[in-house]
Amino acid sequence: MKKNYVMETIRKAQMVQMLAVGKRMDDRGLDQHRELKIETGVIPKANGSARVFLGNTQVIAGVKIATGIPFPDTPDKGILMVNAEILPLSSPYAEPGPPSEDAIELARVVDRGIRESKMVDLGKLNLVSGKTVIAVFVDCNIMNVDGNLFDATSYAVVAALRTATMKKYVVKDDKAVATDQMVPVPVEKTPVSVTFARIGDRVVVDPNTEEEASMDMRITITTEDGGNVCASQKGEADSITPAQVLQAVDTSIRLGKEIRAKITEATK
Amino acid sequence: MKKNYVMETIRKAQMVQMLAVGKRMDDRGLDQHRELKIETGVIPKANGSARVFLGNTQVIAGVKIATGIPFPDTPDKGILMVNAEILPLSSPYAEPGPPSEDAIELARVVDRGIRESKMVDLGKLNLVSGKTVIAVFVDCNIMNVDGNLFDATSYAVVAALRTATMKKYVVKDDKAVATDQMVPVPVEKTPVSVTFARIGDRVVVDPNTEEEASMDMRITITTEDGGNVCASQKGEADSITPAQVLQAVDTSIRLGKEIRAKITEATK
Amino acid sequence: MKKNYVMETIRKAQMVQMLAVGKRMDDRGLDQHRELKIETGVIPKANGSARVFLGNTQVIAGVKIATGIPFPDTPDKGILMVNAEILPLSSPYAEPGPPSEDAIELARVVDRGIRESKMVDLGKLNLVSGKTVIAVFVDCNIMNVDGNLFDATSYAVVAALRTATMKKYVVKDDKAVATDQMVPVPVEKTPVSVTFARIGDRVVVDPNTEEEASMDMRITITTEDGGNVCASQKGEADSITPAQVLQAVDTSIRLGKEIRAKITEATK
Amino acid sequence: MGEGKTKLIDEAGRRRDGRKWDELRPISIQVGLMKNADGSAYIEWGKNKIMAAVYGPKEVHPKHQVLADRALLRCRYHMAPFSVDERKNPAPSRREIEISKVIREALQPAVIVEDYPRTAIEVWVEVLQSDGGSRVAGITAASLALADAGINMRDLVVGCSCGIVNDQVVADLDDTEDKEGSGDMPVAIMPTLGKVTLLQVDGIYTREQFQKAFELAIEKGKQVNAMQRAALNSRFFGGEATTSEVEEAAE
Amino acid sequence: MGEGKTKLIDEAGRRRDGRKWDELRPISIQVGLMKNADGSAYIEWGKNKIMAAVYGPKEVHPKHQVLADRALLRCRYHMAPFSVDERKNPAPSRREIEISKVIREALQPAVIVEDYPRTAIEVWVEVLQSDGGSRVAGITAASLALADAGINMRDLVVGCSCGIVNDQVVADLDDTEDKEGSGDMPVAIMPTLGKVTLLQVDGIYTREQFQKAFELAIEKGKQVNAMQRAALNSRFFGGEATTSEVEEAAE
Amino acid sequence: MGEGKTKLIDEAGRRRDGRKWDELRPISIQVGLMKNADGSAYIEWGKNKIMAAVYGPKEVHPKHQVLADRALLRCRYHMAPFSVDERKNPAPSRREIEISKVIREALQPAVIVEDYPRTAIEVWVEVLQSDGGSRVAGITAASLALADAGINMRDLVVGCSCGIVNDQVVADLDDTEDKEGSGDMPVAIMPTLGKVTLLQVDGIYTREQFQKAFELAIEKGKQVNAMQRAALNSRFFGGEATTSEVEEAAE
Repeated sequence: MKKNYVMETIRKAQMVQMLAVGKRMDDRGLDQHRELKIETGVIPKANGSARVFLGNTQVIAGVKIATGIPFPDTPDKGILMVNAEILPLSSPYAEPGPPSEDAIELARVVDRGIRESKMVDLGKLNLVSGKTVIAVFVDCNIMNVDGNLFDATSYAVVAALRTATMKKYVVKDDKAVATDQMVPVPVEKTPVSVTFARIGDRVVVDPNTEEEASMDMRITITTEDGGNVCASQKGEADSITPAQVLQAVDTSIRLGKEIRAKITEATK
Repeated sequence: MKKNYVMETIRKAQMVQMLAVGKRMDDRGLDQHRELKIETGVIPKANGSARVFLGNTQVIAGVKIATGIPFPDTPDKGILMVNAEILPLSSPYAEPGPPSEDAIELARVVDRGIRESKMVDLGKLNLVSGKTVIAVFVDCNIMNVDGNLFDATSYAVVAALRTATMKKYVVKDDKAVATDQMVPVPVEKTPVSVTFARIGDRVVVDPNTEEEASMDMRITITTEDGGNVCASQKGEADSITPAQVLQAVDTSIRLGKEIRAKITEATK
Repeated sequence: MKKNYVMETIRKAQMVQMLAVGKRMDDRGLDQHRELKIETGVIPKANGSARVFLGNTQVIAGVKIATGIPFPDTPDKGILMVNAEILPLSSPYAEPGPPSEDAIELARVVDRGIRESKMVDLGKLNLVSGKTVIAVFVDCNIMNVDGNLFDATSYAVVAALRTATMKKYVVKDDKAVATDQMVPVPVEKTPVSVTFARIGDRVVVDPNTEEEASMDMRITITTEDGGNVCASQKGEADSITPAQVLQAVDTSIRLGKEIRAKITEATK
Repeated sequence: MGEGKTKLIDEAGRRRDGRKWDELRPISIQVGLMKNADGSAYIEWGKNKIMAAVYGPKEVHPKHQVLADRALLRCRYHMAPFSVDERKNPAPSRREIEISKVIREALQPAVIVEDYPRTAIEVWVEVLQSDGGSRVAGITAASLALADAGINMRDLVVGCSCGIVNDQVVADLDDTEDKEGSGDMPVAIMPTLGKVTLLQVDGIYTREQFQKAFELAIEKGKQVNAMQRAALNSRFFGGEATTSEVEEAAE
Repeated sequence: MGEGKTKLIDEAGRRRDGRKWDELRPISIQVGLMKNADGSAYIEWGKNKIMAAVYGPKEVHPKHQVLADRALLRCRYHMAPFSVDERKNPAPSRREIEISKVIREALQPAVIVEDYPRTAIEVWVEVLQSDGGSRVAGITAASLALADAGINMRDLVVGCSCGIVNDQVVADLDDTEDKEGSGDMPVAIMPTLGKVTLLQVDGIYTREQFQKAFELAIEKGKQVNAMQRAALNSRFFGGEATTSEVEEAAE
Repeated sequence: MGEGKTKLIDEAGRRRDGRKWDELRPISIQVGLMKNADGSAYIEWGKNKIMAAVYGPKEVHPKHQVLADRALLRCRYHMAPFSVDERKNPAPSRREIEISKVIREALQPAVIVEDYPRTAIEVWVEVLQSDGGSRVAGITAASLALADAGINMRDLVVGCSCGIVNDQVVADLDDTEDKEGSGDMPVAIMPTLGKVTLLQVDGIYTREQFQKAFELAIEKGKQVNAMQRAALNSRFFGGEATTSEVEEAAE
């Protein structure tokens, strides 16, 4: 994506200078997310859906639920799958084709936050052990890229799952039969991802595209309702100090609470 | 495929000038197909087969029949699949590899004509509802490209299906068992595709490669035995007037009768 | 792989001159393999494994065994599959990605020697005819390329299979159930592959990379314990005389005995 | 197409959703919502929810695809995995590949590609939720996205699908009518120039039914074109499109 | 290879189709049928029906595959989905990829690639119906297609497959003999130069059986070469090939 | 991560293999074994058996990936089909694609890519047998392979994975602890510069547990770094690494 070295270098120098005095180009505080807007039920044909705007980054997540065969090593647990496509309409740099390395990392990091927080109780999605379980697919369409896909996608997935419903199944003679009754997906937790970028020696929250173009390192820390860390991922081609990691953890716990409240509000 | 703009432009100008006085470069009438030759039974190992020559365009279609699992939304219907490969030996522009956009469109348009005319009674290919049906695969090898693959491939598929036979199955205890008896594939109709090219403001039937290189628009209209339209597809990067469409429909109905008689004759 | 025509031509001329007086650049006799080292049990998680060094060529083969569904035309026989990957770490010319033409030929030629010699008694791998058989996968990691992958890979596969063990299965009510007992894979024969390169008009055994860069033709002849030929493959873009083929067969039978003894010794 | 046996029109001539035979489903269009794209349009048409966006004119990669005398028009029609009843595999199906091609060929007659030699113009059509007529809805949105991107055009392109339900010609089939009915005919036109840029036909039509459905599709396309123009107007000149403009355009 | 247990040769030494142990199946060859290809040949050999066509010398794409001192020879051996008993997936199998490679390496010794530096010569072998020995039949047709295209060659290439059936060496195995027999040995030669350009071996052969099968394959290959030359003759000089030519060539 | 319910630590504080909570599994490292690679290192860590090799700096193909101001670092983490309990499909999984990316980003901070503009440096990590912590073991070997290849580096990179087992922080999880435990945290550091280049977290950690596991991983990483330096020493200066060197390095 990096096209013009000269422009980039100038832009980065300017950004570092501003950050040294605690300023961001869009006037946010270092620990401040952009405006977060969450709409749910945007795709009525899906079992659950949400559109999230994080500044100009826009993501739509849709949940589809079906029965499936459990994995051999977890015969009594449902299946959860998170996929992401960075649509070619989202950015001049996105291209059609099989998922890029970036899209795979994005989907797996978001998946990890959901899975490790035990947001969805997969044990409750078992129907006939070893034979039939409920499979929950969450697909994410990245609609517009303006930085921090990790948080925007994570919020969209969490909001879509929190509002998703599915057919109630009954088991007869070891066969799962769908009823007409709709029940909510068994959601237990609300994991919240917070992503940081280090630019020079300053760390900022929720980087936009301009900041990502200048960032040296990216780190995502996801916390669950109890304020515990449930997932993290460092990215990009530079390093971070141990002290910066621990500070990011503290910030993520603090901001996580606020964002969790917003998500809960938008999905009740 | 378009290589030499200057030559093309000159060639097209010349063609348009001739068409203005109702002449084609190979002396055919505007509504006249090239010579059509149909050979059947060319691949004895197939359940049915045909080789069609339409001028220098040559296509071989082969039918293979096996049992399969029905699609969930049509549990009591057999399966029909048409595939086409534009072989690298057919043209200097064809390349080996997965089916091109052109080959996919070709197969789908031919498939549509067969399917929508209800040529094959898929209901008669049901064996055990929801579990076992007969699957009919028609694969088309494009052997030599000289324009109008749509009609040549369609005629080859129709001729191959009209002469195809399959094992008779009996159902015992909800299981389909093949017998040694061979029966014809249940064919009810004989759809006929007619393809037109607009070059400048004239519309001609059955364009050859030279005419395709100069054509602005292509349209295929398929009719069935009752003279009804059962499929159509407009192609290429230009438009057609509504009046031209209706005139093409009339021509397709008229020519369809003649060609249907030829196919019936060759496959009885 | 051929990069520098001038260097190559000089190198080949020099090699041909030496071969004319019966000399190889590494001082081996024309019919002499490089040092062969076989280590077994190198991957304890595999059912059987071996690392083979043939000079500087290094290959690791690992056997994995599971139950599977038999092929329709051999309903009462187990499954044997040999795959090879020429790892990108093995050579500056190897690239990551789906198996190259060379890797596919390598795996299929090695497979042929194993299969045609009836080394593994596939009849003994039947559990429930038509439904469940034992499947033996042998995967080969080419670790370092210094010529003659055919022989090195073949020896690694043979050594891995000769030392492989698998769970004993019992069949109850037409279902195969694994027991805790481990039994050897039913090995009956020890096929030995010998590969020759023709450089100019001389034929040498076990070519290294330098010799392969200059070779005109390659031929592999595999023999089994009875001194019978069980597989062969001619490769590369030049020819061989009938007399050279028959001489290679005789050499392969003779060298096969010596190498079979080495493999047997290393795997008892 | 289905058997055409399901009863989809009642004695009073009303369709399952209460529409008359020649009535369109509700349509709403917005132009220019996407931030990164050079042009964009979002359409809701029945239950269809479709975003179209345009990038270009831009450099052509790979280079060997460059056209010396005109722009290379690229198009992808893609369905989100959650857009249909059963989750769709995200890899492009043969159906999507064919529709991408016919959409490109439906748009190209309107794009003055000669004005942009050696460049690429990319049209991305994403079906977020699918209903009957998604390809004509996609074309309708895509031509607005091209206009929004400032690409030189001869005309807009607009589509409508008509067909046969219970042996009767009807306008603008929804999903059930498409699957249970006996004929579907998507048509796209350049409404000012009066030319057809897309025509696909499924199902059995007598000569008369063909003409009636085809001419109805053109007429309804012109009606949708009025909404296109209103949406463009509201994008560039603000405010709501006036009814008179819509009526004038629909003529 | 199979177990070799099925009885494929009767007491009188006749094979299932009535052939003696060293007899070829019926073969017919036509050169130059395809209109677009630079050269082509069609062979029917037993139940094999195979079309081979050649394009080139032509420009190399992608450029980085150019060979500065010779032509790049490309080859694809491909089976039509309907060519075998069970429908074959049209995507190339590992078997087809290997056979494409050995066919290319069987033809290349005869092609004077040095005469066409920086170009590509493409050989497409399409198996329309498959029987035993399809790769040698494909090679036999492909070398004629190369000659028909006017490519400079040192010799034709011709093949025949011999093997072991009921512990007996036989010539030219058909499909059943290939599957039920105990050994198959396809061999291709340059008949005038007396060189072997393809050799593959399946099954168990004693030293004596190997030599007998191998030498039989070469002898039969020369016999097929006579038909190749007759077919070329009839292509370029018209009329039928005379018996004396065929016999002379077969020596 | 699992439920964390299986008993993996006994009353005496010993883990299933007898280790204390903060103890590493046995590790052995050899540098420079591979003949063709420009640099290589082999590590056995618990049951992990991993070969890392480096090629480069070399020409970049395809050309359009060239970086004008620095080297392009490529990395593939790949598991042999026989490396795990159930045979792994040889095609790269989504997990392998993600790990390849994070390994590349863990190594890059240490590589002075600016010293090699317009070139590629390729790092191939092959897991021959897999156990818990294969990615940190792979990074540990890969940074040695880079050093062995003579690539300019700011520091080595070394990793260790810590986590939560039976609600207790433990060092260096093996496969069972990884699957049955309730948290896994692979960390890679540049030990001399004191910087973190890889951090991934799975499972539930209180704030205190996070810090304890994270700091333990850094401490253990430094311990492994001593072994790295000993292995490099033995590669370049021969002989065995002395205990004092190891201890000094471990400080």
